[in-house]
Amino acid sequence: MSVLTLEDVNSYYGNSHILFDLDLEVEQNEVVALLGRNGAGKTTTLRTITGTVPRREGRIEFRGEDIADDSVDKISNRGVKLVPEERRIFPTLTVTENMQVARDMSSGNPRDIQEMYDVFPVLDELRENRGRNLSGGEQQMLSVARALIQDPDLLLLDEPTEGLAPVIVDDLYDVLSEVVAEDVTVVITEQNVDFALELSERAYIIEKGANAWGGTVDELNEREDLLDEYLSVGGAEAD
Amino acid sequence: MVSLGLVFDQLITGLTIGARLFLIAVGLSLIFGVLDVLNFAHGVLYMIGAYAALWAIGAVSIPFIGLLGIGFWPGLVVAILAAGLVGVLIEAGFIRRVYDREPLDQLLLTFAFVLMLTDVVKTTFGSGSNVVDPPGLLAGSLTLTSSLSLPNYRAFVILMSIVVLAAIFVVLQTTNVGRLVRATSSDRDMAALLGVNVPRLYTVVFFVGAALAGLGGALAVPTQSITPALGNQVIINAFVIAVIGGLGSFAGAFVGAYLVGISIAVGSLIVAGAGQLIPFIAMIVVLLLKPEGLFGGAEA
Amino acid sequence: MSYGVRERLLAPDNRMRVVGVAAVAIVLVAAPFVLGGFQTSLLARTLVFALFATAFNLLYGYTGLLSFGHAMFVAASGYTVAKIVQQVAPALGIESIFGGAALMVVWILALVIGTAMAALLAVFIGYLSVQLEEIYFAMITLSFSMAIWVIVNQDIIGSALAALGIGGGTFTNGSDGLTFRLGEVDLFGLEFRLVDIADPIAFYLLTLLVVAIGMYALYRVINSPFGTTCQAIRENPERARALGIDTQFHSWMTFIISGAFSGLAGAMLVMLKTGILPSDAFWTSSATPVVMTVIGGPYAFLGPAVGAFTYEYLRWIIRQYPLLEEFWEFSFGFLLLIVVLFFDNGVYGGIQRLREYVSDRQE
Amino acid sequence: TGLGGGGGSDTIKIGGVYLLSGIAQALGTSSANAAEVAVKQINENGGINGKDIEIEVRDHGEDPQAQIRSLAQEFNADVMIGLTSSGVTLASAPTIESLGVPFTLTDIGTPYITEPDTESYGNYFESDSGRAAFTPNMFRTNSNTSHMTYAIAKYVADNYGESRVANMGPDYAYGQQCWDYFKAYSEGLGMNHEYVTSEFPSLGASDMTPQINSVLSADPDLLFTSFWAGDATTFISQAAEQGLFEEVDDVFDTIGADPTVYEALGDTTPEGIHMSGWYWPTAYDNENNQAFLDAYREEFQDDDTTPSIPGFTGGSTYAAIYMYKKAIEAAGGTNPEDVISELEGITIDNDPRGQTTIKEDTHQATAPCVIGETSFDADVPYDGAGLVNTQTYTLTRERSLELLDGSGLGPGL
Amino acid sequence: MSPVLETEDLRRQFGRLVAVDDVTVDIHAGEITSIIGPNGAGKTTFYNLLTGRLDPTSGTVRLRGRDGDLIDVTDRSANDIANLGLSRGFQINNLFEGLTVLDNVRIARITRENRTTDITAITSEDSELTDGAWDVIELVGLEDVAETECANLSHGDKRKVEIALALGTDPSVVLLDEPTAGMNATETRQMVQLIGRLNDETDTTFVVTEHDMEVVVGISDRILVLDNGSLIADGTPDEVLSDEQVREAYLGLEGDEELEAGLGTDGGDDGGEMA
Ligand SMILES: Nc1ncnc2c1ncn2[C@@H]1O[C@H](COP(=O)(O)OP(=O)(O)OP(=O)(O)O)[C@@H](O)[C@H]1O
Ligand SMILES: Nc1ncnc2c1ncn2[C@@H]1O[C@H](COP(=O)(O)OP(=O)(O)OP(=O)(O)O)[C@@H](O)[C@H]1O
Ligand SMILES: CC(C)C[C@H](N)C(=O)O
Ligand SMILES: [Mg+2]
Ligand SMILES: [Mg+2]
Repeated sequence: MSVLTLEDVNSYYGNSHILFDLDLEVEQNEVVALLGRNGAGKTTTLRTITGTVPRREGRIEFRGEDIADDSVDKISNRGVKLVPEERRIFPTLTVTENMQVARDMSSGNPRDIQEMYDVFPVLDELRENRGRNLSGGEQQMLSVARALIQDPDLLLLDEPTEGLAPVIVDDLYDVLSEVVAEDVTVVITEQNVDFALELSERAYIIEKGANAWGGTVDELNEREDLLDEYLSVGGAEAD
Repeated sequence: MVSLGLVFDQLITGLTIGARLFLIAVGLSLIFGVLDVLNFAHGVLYMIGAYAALWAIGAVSIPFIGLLGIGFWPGLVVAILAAGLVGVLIEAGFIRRVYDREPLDQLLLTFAFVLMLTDVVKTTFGSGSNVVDPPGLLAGSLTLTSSLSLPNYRAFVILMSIVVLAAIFVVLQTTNVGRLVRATSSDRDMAALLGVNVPRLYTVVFFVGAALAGLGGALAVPTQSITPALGNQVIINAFVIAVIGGLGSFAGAFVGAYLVGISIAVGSLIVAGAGQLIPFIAMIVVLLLKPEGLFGGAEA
Repeated sequence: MSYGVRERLLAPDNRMRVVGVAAVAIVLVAAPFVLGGFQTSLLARTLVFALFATAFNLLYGYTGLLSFGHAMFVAASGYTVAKIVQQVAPALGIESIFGGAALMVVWILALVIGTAMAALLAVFIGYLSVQLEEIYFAMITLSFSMAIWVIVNQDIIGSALAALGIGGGTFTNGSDGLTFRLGEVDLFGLEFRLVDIADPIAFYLLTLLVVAIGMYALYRVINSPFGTTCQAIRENPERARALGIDTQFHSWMTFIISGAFSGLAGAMLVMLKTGILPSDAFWTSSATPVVMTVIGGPYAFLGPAVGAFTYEYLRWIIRQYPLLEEFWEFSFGFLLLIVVLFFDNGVYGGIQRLREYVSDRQE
Repeated sequence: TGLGGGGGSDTIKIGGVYLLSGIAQALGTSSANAAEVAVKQINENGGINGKDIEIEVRDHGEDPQAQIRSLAQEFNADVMIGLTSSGVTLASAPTIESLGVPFTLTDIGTPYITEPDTESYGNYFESDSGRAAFTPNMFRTNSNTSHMTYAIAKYVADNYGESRVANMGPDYAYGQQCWDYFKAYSEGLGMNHEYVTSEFPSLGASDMTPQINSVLSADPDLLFTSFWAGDATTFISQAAEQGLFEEVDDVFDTIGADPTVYEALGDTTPEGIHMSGWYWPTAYDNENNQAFLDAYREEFQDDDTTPSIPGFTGGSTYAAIYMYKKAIEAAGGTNPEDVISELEGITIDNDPRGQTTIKEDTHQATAPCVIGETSFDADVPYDGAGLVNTQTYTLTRERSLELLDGSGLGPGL
Repeated sequence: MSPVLETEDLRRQFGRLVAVDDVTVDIHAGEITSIIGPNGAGKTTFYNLLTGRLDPTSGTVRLRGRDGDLIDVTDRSANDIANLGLSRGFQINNLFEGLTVLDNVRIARITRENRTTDITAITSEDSELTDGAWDVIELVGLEDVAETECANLSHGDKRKVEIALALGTDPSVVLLDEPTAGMNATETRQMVQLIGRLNDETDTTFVVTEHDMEVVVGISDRILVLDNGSLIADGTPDEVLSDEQVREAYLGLEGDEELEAGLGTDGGDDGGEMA
């Protein structure tokens, strides 16, 4: 069954038209990568799903129900949780409080805060630190932890590895793999394409706000041209 | 030549003023702390609470509706509801539409309500002064010594301010509302992403803030002369208090209110006109030395 | 393509702007000869407020500092002007030196010294105020202006001087403020009353001159690197510091400029009203430029001026209709509500969007 | 120039400016009402020189000078009445002078505005301590503060002799001048009162308890006050709550003779304190007064927003309209200079307060003021107190000069 | 090589936490130095101390100003230090969001030209400012969005503006905090090239923190490793990346496991010089 369906979706910031007739299909329990250049519209797509763009049109269905007109909190309470690009840690709340708030608002079976500390031991030492005082990577970890704690059905990850040290990236990979095994559906955008592709079964490429390609990761790995044209990976001109 | 009796009387007067001001300032501070809106109409909500109480007591009548006349105690409830509902109207009907604009836009929106509501009250109740006696239950005073006595009603008003402060702390301690509110006030959009119904939360907060002002206004009725200009007279002092105490801090509002109340009453003993000057000087000093206020930065 | 952008940036097309300014100038110069006495002085007042609001907006719209006490500069220069007219000029014997032109000399003197006093006040108060940002800045400016209001309203200076054995206990004359008369000027045969409410052409033209100079100066400041630096502070003071901008110093300078021009406007206003009252320093007076600016639109140079015009003429229209006038606060509040609710960046923003809409339609 | 008053129009236009909102709404409204009664009477009896009077009354609003200018330059008022605040009056005088329209004050206390002797008292417009602000086209029909405080000082001297006196008044020109003049007159009358304290709550204060406490603790025999309209209501009610009226022998108020205040206070006004005013309906026993009262009652008895008897400015406002009628008729038109010169020295016989004359040199009317005692027995058309045992007082410039000698205060009479 | 920036026992504590632990180091003129280390190692805090955004608990910072003198800047304000030629890009975007990209860069130019109090010119018509700003815009590749308000940019483009601001003041030393985070692979490469080129052509000294080892290895003359606030390694890329401690704590590599970036970790058993 498809968990999330976007059909002919258009999104706008004020007068600027960003997404053009975008289609997206995500099945239960799969990981889908959303790829594309800077400014292609990946973040906007995730924001469209969560209801945070100012204006969106088209059909957006979650578990068969139309959510195109739902408010942000309503969509969230359906189990759709976003780890935003800018991390959005509550600056005046402590690490623990950041997680507690998430836990308080969880609509499913929230995870234990301790569980998250086990996953990110760095945070454990910083329990009482205020969000604003965390390092960039620590904030990123907290942001992921905060979403996980809410027991999402559909987890939207916007560049979750940004700012994470290589070891932590590995840890994150493990956690996400685990989470997927537990019945969570994931949509991920990444500049770290390798990370995304390793985790995902399928991928979409977005270019200038429209679908450029869609298919399985295996297919994509065959297509040097796509990787080259839209994702600029694998190019050999690094010097 | 300042006698002990006078100092005591002024102290009681100052505490009464402080208690009234606390009830305005605490709501103002609450709304600012959560919504980041400096509610200029807060004084007007206080004034509306006062008129609602007057109406409930039967001292003024509303055209086409007439008098209510159910007495002082039910009047407190009427005042709380009246101010609270007007607050909800302002927030849910208007301010909500401009949350993502400059803070000044919200401030001016509330200023527009100052102008409009003052006029509405004026048209409804006239612009004359209204004065009533304390309720029978609290008439008279407690004699402390032969020269010192404490009017019952004033003691009651002071007590109420303490009760309200305690109630706020109990609510914050025993529920996770405080945390939610702080999270929302620091990042509204993220809170919504976590599932917080931000508009509803804001409306509730505005209701509570407004209702407290309404309660303050109703309690003021027997000790203050009520005119439609009342709102504008108290609002600046309420700002001063909220800032001195620390915007968003309830304990700060409490301490600030009593400091200002007492300085208004006692200051006039020292130098004529000083009562007016002291609060502003105090605000300047606090802002320069501790901009976040005496209790700023403290939890909720 | 990008090269085109660069070229265009370096050769801006100012023709439309020149035509616009010329048209407005012609209308403003011709206006008093067409309008009656009341309308002429209303227009003069509006021009003065346009300058006041623009000066205020240098601090608010461009630097991001909301002053809720700008009336203090009107008070500083206003009381100075009144003192000069009432006491200093006679004491200096300006009448006997300059004869018929004496009043013009007094006028210039009052304008210059009044503005200087406002600037001086801004030097002190600005230095302390710019330590703070955001709402705290608004609150400290509010406190200063209210403290000044108490001081002039209670005539604390008068009492203090009297305690030192100077004067008879009055200086600002308490709640009555200072009122003066401005009489005849004889400028080499050109005779007129400096402020003649019955026939205010002369004063109007002087006002227009002063306001035009003031507006031009502010225009230059706002569009200069100084003004761009102000915008950097508005947008992100902390990043501005990281780039090497001394934000406090810069805000302070801006505060002084804003205060000085507000003082200049205040001086003209006080002469038009032939007096100053403590209420001119009260917070409600400080709210006027704020409201005007928001009505007009803070993010355009002309926004506050548009706001001043909208404000003053709306007020005038309301006064025309007894029903509206009886409920003028309601009417005005309602209009404010509409503007804030439906016009992002005020009337100016509204006009701009309308223009965009129309040109979109034409395409 | 843009001066109004051209002979072209077929009505005589009167512009009025009073405080019609805020604490003084009731006061300004009762002045406007009295003017309306006079205008109606005159129009019913053939108008002025055969022309009807058209009157427009506006609120001070937030910019009284703009209202005055607008009435003169847009409404084209031929003559004007008005103002409810001494401060506004002094601040507006240069504007009014510049406009040139005859302007009659009906409610104003400050003696300065009718004091022409700038030599002795200093020109108000030229120094911060000046006390003479005479303005050529301004007149006054009410008896001013100088007169009023004399009456109280005299009453005190006659009935209480030397006493411990405290003062309370609104914190602005009017309150301060009342106290200054009261002290000066008392001294002139040979009274060596002990002035125990003086408190000035701000105008429109909603809580005067701190100042009332101070007064109480100074333990005065008598309390002199100068509250009016809403301030009087606030003061009386809060003073009653603090038990002030039991503690002192008597309380005086300069213009407390105000039906709207008593109406607002209902049954809480203490009996037997002394309130004065520029007019009190039952203080004059003459047919003009009766005619005025009848007309006033007829006009307003069905209006439940205002008492159907005139307030303390009723007499002076009503008289002002008749003065204009007489002056315009004598001048044969509305040319401002002519009307002004007719007004100087004019005498009217149908003033409810008795025959009055506008003094040529000061532009001040020779009208009496009144002191009475609060009582619920008074004949008033509302629930509340009124005045009984009223006495009227008159004062001449000569006597005033004698009494004020050495105080630096001018008679303004 | 002469140091352009040096610290001596630089320390910063937040309560009990020692974020920067007595770091003594000098940055050589004209080099590209990378600072790596786990999350929370103290890299950003170290930058904050160098740039005057935070006051150190103890220790000293010295900076070679534009005129060549080595100045103690420990207690100087952030703006003073910036004016001495030290500039930085932030890890978390810190832009003038409401202004266009062009205006953002112009502001950097205004401070560079010491014209913040110039009221005689008109910014938008000043060719010196516009030219200077445009050069920077071309350098980082923002021509297409030059007139877009920063608030309306995508994350990746904002990162570029962040760097444009850092470069806009013609600094002699630039501190970049994860400059390529959020950029795609091509742009990351371009950024690396740009830094290399500027370093070559203008002798600008760069200090870069990065978690992308490919980048680090690609550009660094020297690598510093921070862990728990302490400097645990300092040396050439080869030296540092073969250090056991670094491999384990930071890269999560065990034994001879190779870095995916494909760097030949040949030899280098004794690691870099230990701090
Ligand atoms: N708040 C906004 N207002 C207007 N335009 C915006 C806004 N945010 C983004 N845009 C524009 O929308 C387009 C898509 O941006 P988006 O952030 O979705 O890109 P992205 O694919 O996530 O890029 P990145 O990899 O850089 O994060 C870009 O052209 C961007 O400039
Ligand atoms: N103001 C502060 N108050 C308290 N702790 C702080 C503060 N600033 C930073 N810290 C703590 O100091 C440590 C170092 O933080 P810093 O930001 O320097 O790390 P970093 O090396 O830049 O990490 P990252 O790679 O994640 O950006 C972190 O554990 C952080 O939580
Ligand atoms: C009598 C009152 C209306 C006040 C008084 N007219 C004054 O001069 O201010
Ligand atoms: Mg993105
Ligand atoms: Mg960092």
